[in-house]
Amino acid sequence: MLETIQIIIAYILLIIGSLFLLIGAVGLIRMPDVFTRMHAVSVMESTGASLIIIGLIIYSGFNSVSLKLIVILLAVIFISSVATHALARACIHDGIKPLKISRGKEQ
Amino acid sequence: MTEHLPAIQVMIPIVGSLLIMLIRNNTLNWLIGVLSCLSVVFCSITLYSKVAISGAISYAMGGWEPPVGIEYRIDELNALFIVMISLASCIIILYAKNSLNNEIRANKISVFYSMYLLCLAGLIGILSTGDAFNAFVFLEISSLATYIMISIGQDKRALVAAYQYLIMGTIGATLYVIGVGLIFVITGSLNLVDIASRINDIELMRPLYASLAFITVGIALKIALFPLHAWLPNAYAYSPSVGTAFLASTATKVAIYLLLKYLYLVFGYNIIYSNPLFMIVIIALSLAAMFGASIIAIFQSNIKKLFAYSSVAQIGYITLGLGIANYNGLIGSTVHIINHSIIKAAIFLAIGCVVYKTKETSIKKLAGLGRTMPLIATCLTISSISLIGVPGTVGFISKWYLVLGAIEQGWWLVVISLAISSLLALIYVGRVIELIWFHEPEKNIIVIKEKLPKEMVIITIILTLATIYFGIDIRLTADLAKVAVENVLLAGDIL
Amino acid sequence: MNKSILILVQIIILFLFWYLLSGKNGILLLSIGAICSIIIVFYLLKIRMIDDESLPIKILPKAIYYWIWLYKEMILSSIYISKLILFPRLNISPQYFKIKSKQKSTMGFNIYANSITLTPGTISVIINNSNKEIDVHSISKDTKTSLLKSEMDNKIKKLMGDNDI
Amino acid sequence: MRLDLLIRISAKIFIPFIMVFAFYVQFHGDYGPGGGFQAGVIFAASIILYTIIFGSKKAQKDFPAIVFHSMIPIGVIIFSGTGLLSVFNGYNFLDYDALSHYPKHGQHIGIIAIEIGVFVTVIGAMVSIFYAFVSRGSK
Amino acid sequence: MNIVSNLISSYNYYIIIFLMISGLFIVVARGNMMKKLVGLALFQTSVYILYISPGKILNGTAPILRDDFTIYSSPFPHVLILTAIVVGIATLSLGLALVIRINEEFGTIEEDKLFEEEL
Amino acid sequence: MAITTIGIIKLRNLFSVVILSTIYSFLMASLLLIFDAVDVALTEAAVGAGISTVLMLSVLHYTKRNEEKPKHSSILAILVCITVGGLLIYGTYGLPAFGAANTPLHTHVSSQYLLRSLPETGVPNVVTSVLASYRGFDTLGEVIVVFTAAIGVISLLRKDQREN
Amino acid sequence: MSELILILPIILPLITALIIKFLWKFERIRYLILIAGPILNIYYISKILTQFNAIPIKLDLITILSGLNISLGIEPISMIFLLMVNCLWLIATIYSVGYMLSNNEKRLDNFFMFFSISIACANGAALADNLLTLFIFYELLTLSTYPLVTHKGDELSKKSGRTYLLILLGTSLCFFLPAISYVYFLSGSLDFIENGLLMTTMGVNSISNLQLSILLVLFIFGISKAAIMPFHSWLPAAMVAPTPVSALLHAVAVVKVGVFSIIKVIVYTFGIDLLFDLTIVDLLIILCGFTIIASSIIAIKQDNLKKLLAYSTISQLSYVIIAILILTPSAIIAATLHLIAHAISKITLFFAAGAIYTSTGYTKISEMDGIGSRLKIVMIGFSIGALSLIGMPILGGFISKWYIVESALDANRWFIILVIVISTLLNIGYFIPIIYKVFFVKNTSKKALKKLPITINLAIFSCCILIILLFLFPNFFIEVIKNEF
Amino acid sequence: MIFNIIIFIISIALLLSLFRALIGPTIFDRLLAANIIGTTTVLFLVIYGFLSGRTDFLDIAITYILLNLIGTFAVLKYFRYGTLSHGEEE
Ligand code: NA
Ligand code: NA
Repeated sequence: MLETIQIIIAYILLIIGSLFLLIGAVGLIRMPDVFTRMHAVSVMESTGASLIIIGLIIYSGFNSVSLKLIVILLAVIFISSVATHALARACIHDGIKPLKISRGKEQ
Repeated sequence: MTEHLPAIQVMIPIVGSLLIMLIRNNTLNWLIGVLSCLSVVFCSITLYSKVAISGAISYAMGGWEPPVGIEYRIDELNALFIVMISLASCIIILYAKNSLNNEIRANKISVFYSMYLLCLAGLIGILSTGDAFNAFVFLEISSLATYIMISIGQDKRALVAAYQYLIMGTIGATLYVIGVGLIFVITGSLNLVDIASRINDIELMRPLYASLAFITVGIALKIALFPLHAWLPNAYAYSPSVGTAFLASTATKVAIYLLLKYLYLVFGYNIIYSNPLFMIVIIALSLAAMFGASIIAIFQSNIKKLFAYSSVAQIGYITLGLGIANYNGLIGSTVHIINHSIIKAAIFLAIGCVVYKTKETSIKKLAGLGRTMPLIATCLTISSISLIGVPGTVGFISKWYLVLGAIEQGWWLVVISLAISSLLALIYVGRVIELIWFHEPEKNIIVIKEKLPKEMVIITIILTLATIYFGIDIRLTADLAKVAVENVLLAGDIL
Repeated sequence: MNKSILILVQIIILFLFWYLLSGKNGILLLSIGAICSIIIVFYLLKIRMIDDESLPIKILPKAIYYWIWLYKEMILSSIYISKLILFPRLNISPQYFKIKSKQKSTMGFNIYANSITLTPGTISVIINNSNKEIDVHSISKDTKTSLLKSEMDNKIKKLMGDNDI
Repeated sequence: MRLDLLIRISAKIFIPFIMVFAFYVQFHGDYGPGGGFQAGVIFAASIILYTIIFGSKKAQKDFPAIVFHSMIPIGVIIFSGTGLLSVFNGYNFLDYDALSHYPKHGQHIGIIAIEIGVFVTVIGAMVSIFYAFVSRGSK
Repeated sequence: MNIVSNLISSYNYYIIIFLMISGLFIVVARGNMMKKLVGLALFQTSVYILYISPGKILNGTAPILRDDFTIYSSPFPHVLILTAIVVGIATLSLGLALVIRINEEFGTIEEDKLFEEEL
Repeated sequence: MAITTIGIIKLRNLFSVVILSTIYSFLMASLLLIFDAVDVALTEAAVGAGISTVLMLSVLHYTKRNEEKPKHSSILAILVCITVGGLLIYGTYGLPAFGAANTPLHTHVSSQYLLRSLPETGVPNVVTSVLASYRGFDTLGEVIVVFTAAIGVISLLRKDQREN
Repeated sequence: MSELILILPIILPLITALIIKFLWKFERIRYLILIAGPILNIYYISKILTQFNAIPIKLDLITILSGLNISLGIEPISMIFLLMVNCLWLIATIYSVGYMLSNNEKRLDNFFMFFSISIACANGAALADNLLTLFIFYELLTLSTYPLVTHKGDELSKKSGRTYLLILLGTSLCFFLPAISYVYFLSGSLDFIENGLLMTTMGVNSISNLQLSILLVLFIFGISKAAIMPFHSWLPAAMVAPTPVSALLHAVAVVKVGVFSIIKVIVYTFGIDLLFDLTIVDLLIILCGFTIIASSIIAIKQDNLKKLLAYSTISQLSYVIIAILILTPSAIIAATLHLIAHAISKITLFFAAGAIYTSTGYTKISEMDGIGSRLKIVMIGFSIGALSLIGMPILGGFISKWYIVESALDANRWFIILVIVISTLLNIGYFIPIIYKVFFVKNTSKKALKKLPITINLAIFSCCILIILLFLFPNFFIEVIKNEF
Repeated sequence: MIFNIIIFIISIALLLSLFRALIGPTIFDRLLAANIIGTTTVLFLVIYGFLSGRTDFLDIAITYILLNLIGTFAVLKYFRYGTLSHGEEE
């Protein structure tokens, strides 16, 4: 019973995660400039990837496999944050201006 | 211990090069190099005598029987070539010490010796291995070592030459790997003997032909067969003289052996002849090499480049013998491999002596050499003349067999082409000789006042004498080649 | 913290890592693992790679709590961004602005900056440690306002406590 | 410009683990993917990471280049020494059966020995190459 | 019919061939030495598939023996390609080192320029 | 992968090329994994995506980042490629179908390795046993190649000779 | 021991060469050596002649492959050839000492060294007992005469030297060597055998006419020292050399080795009977006839005396070949005789031309009006040589021409007779005007003449004697050769 | 089954990212794409390991992610200083 629940949760997380991944990828294509694309990638890496890996951890239970997965998870999150930040800064340094889209009343 | 010689003779130079990298004294390193080469010579001669008595030797690396393990297989043919290249390397490294001190920076000399030995190890590996992929690995060892040897050259263009060679060589090696891959897929084996035994049962001829083509083209890049020769002239021109002599007398020869082995021992007569186009292409390319490269050689202004193009042309002779593919043709090829390596070693070492004194490779610097350095000039003249194939020199012996082979096939066009290309050789050699003997020396031709080191002169003379001696006494060249061709290449076929 | 304990902990952690990776109980492999861990730790010690920074054990329990909170935030903003992406008309209004952090410690400030980046919808672009300012790029007004509420800033302040690294 | 604290800390955290991971790959090549070469590359990667983060001067002080230079031939010596040992024991070159009374055991020892040889050479080579590349142009 | 099925059944080869040709194209057609090396690496890498893909057995698994599997893909090509990869990176690093030196000595790594000036 | 390849051909910015080649390596590694070549995938990733990227980046530091348009026409290249490609298609046409088990590749030497690895060497990873033992000599060669290349790179880039 | 004597004619000139090179600084002995060398050589050759008269002897020096060896042997034709070459060497040496000194030529040591080496090569070719040996000495002759051709060292001589080498080596590599290989391929041997190698080993039936024709053509064109058109242009080019060189080498040694080689090949490699019915022989005869007439016509147009002599040589060489191609024993004898007659006559002519140049500096015929009165011995010698070539009775040239005509008549070769008649007329056409000019046209210039050294006059005089002796005692040669057939 | 679906979805995501890598337009877009492709590949590997029942593959995935990490650092460093060898003290 417990196992079934474990597996079901895992599956749900996997599905959600992969959907996030997909959505992020769509965003990567749709977004107009490099900064906004970074946000989309953020969805993919931070959320999509981590959900998938967490799902797998739950799926496999606690053993050497899940340890390896945790290592991967930490690395993914770490890379996501460091890389995005560094990239953003590099863009600014390189003189790429963030796109400004004003919508309606705000501006 | 003697049963382990196939492995040991590869390992000696490797261990030598390791020692060289650990020790930082140039003279000591030279000594290590000499000792390694000498011991390889000793091993290879022992091995040859063993093979000559008892026939081919198979050595299982790691004790795993072929085709599961890697087999080292020594027969009369490759044993002969191993003796040849080990002797060549031994002689050249004896010469190397002062020449290198003069030509390259002191801190690169150790590296050069190390690469020299590694290249030798690679070449011996290619010669002795009975495994298609192992041959690739050793091909790469020797190639990488070669690239580095070239890049050590003092001229900055050496770098570009090394780069070009690296690109071409790697493409060649990769094409070779593709070819091996195709046979591997259809036979499931990499052992050459095993492949040869399984190849006749194969119904899929297309992969076989494609593999033949890839292997041939891949190796052709390495041997600088005519349209694929672009890397060779620069590589020869800008590497240190010792390196040039070594490359010219060994590296391409080994690659040709590999081709020979594939054509006759792996694919076999039946397969290469079931596709006449293949042989036609080989012969056409050989002829193109003989003419094209010779004509280009005529217009060179750098003496090393001139003889480099001559090498390309001479390689044409060797592959022509493969194309002629009868008894005499094959002997011609085999002997020319040996003879040409003697000739080119002599020539490039003589040029090394010239470079030692003049620091230049421009052909103009040769003017009046007959008066300023008469001994070296004589050596250069004699060894160049043997390139033409004048009787009494080694060059004649090989051409003789090639002509006989071509006549036997009834290919008169080939016979005439052989003759005409000798004529072209005459022209470029004549140009050099005329400059050496019949021109006034340029002023300040000699840059370095000190005398040529004795051993450089002596070795050059010895090699020059060898070009004559082996042109007359062929017991150690053509007769052995004959035995090898009879026992190895044509063993299964009607002579 | 006591240096020898630190070393010991580090060795044990590495060995545990080895053991979990390996999943094998052979004496040979375990001893190799132990030896490797010891050698690595001592060498790194020699080159001053092992210190408090390399093993922030102190803030670990609080950090886990913070992480769970952050993760929740991440998922929520992911859903928000997903909506943005999937909406036929790209309803984005990118913003680029400065934000002042209340962090005192460098560590806390860095964690803050990274948390901003990790949360979809906002990226910390330029970090200025001296006056604790961050240039942030956000994808829309909403993410900007939620960031300006500085809920995250406070949490991190709580996490770091009095530590001032 | 000072390095980001976060990056420095993360390097300090990651590098030991990468090294252990390299050894893990090295010694579990029998059971899973990996072996001397891969382990060597990963180990070298950890040092490369160190160089990238702390700069080549500090890296070459902490992990001296000469060590890696000498590792290159030493690895080859280990490998070929193993092979020659077999020859001295009267077996074929690289026949590990020579290394123990039980062939299987001998094979085990032999494989470990040569994998170590590969490992050492690869670390030496990769790090040396990297050092050579990055320190060339620091004008 | 036979032709079609043959063509389809060896689709893996066509992928390889495409990649290989692209790599080769870069090496031959491009004049930038760095890019040539990248192309060379590409060319070599695609050869790996030529070896590995025929070693795959459908429903087989990686050749790391375990009791719960019976069909393993062939380990033989893997070994060869491991060696080939190592050789490839060795060549690449040497090539890159040469590129650095050439750039230092000539100030360019464009072959066209080099030939114009020097060779 | 094809996409990346085309990108590499087209792009003139060398930095982008390096990035694309990294991506290519990753993809290649995944493909290798699908073909059950775990060791190879690991190595290709480590080498292609790791070491070579880093090396190329360090080279880019020295050189110009943009490639110039080649002056010579690429007709020769196209010819070469057509020839090689044609030959390959010719050669691979009719090879055993993908995934087939009864080909010589599987039935001949390879099956021996799978059968003998455990009893003879006790190593379950057949790739390792073949690499280190059955074809150990190849591996020795490979190590020597690495040795050679490393020595070469060091000697090429060694600094002291620039000071002269 | 007794066979080893065969090697002496080759070794002695080489030794002479070496001694000359290394002892040149001792002025007293150098001329002694120069003269001693040829004399010693002639002595040994006559010893060989008497000792082994008509008994075939053979000396194997080196064996390269089975049937491919370097060996020496002697038979009547080569005997005669040997004798002739060495006698002329002596005379030419005497002449050239005087010539070179009075023209202030430089690097005399090199000159005489290569001179002697070329004689060694010519002797080697004469003694060659198989095709390979012949070929080797043939090539060495080319190489060793190259420094002589370019002796002056200016651009023109270098250019001519290139032409010289290119044509001689080129044809021999392209045609001669393949032909040799083909012979080896057919018969497994290269030896010169009485009645012909191919005739003996293959017989008439087992070798096709086509094969024979190809071989014959390859040989005739390959041995381009015989200067049959179209491979003749090296000979005029080589006339840039000092006159003694032209005399000895291009009138005697080089071209004669060429013709001699053709005789050897046709007699001892083919066997004259083997070639009898071939159409190609007729074609070659036509070619030779063309060469004879064409070069004579060119000769008439020449104003440069040496060039004229060169074209005359070309025409005379084809006489010999055309005689060989009649393919009867008597024709061979005729050919040999003509070979000798031409050699002696031509050397006289060259000596005279050289003497004129030494004394007056003239090279052009148009300048030579009336010099006959001032250079009596020289111009009489010239006239004797010229008349001998035209075929005047009481001179050597008459005998050989007579024999050729006789053999042609026997073989019903009317074409040959026609050619000979026409060419004799042409010979008259280019020689008689010169003789007329030098003796009967009044000289206008008052240019002072240089006194000729005695050696020059001596050499010319002895040549004239030889020409007359040849007319008087042709049987000496004829008998020797006849034993062979 | 579920793993198959996920593999499929990941592949699509991978493809889309590849497309971005190809069209750029700036270097940074490509870098971004490269980064996400690395991560996605790792996910792909992990899932594929579960799919084929060989969790050995996780080692590979770890290697990938480590290399991705190093690559990221390298690029970062490269962008900041134009070289990989820059040190703190400089
Ligand atoms: Na974010
Ligand atoms: Na392994």
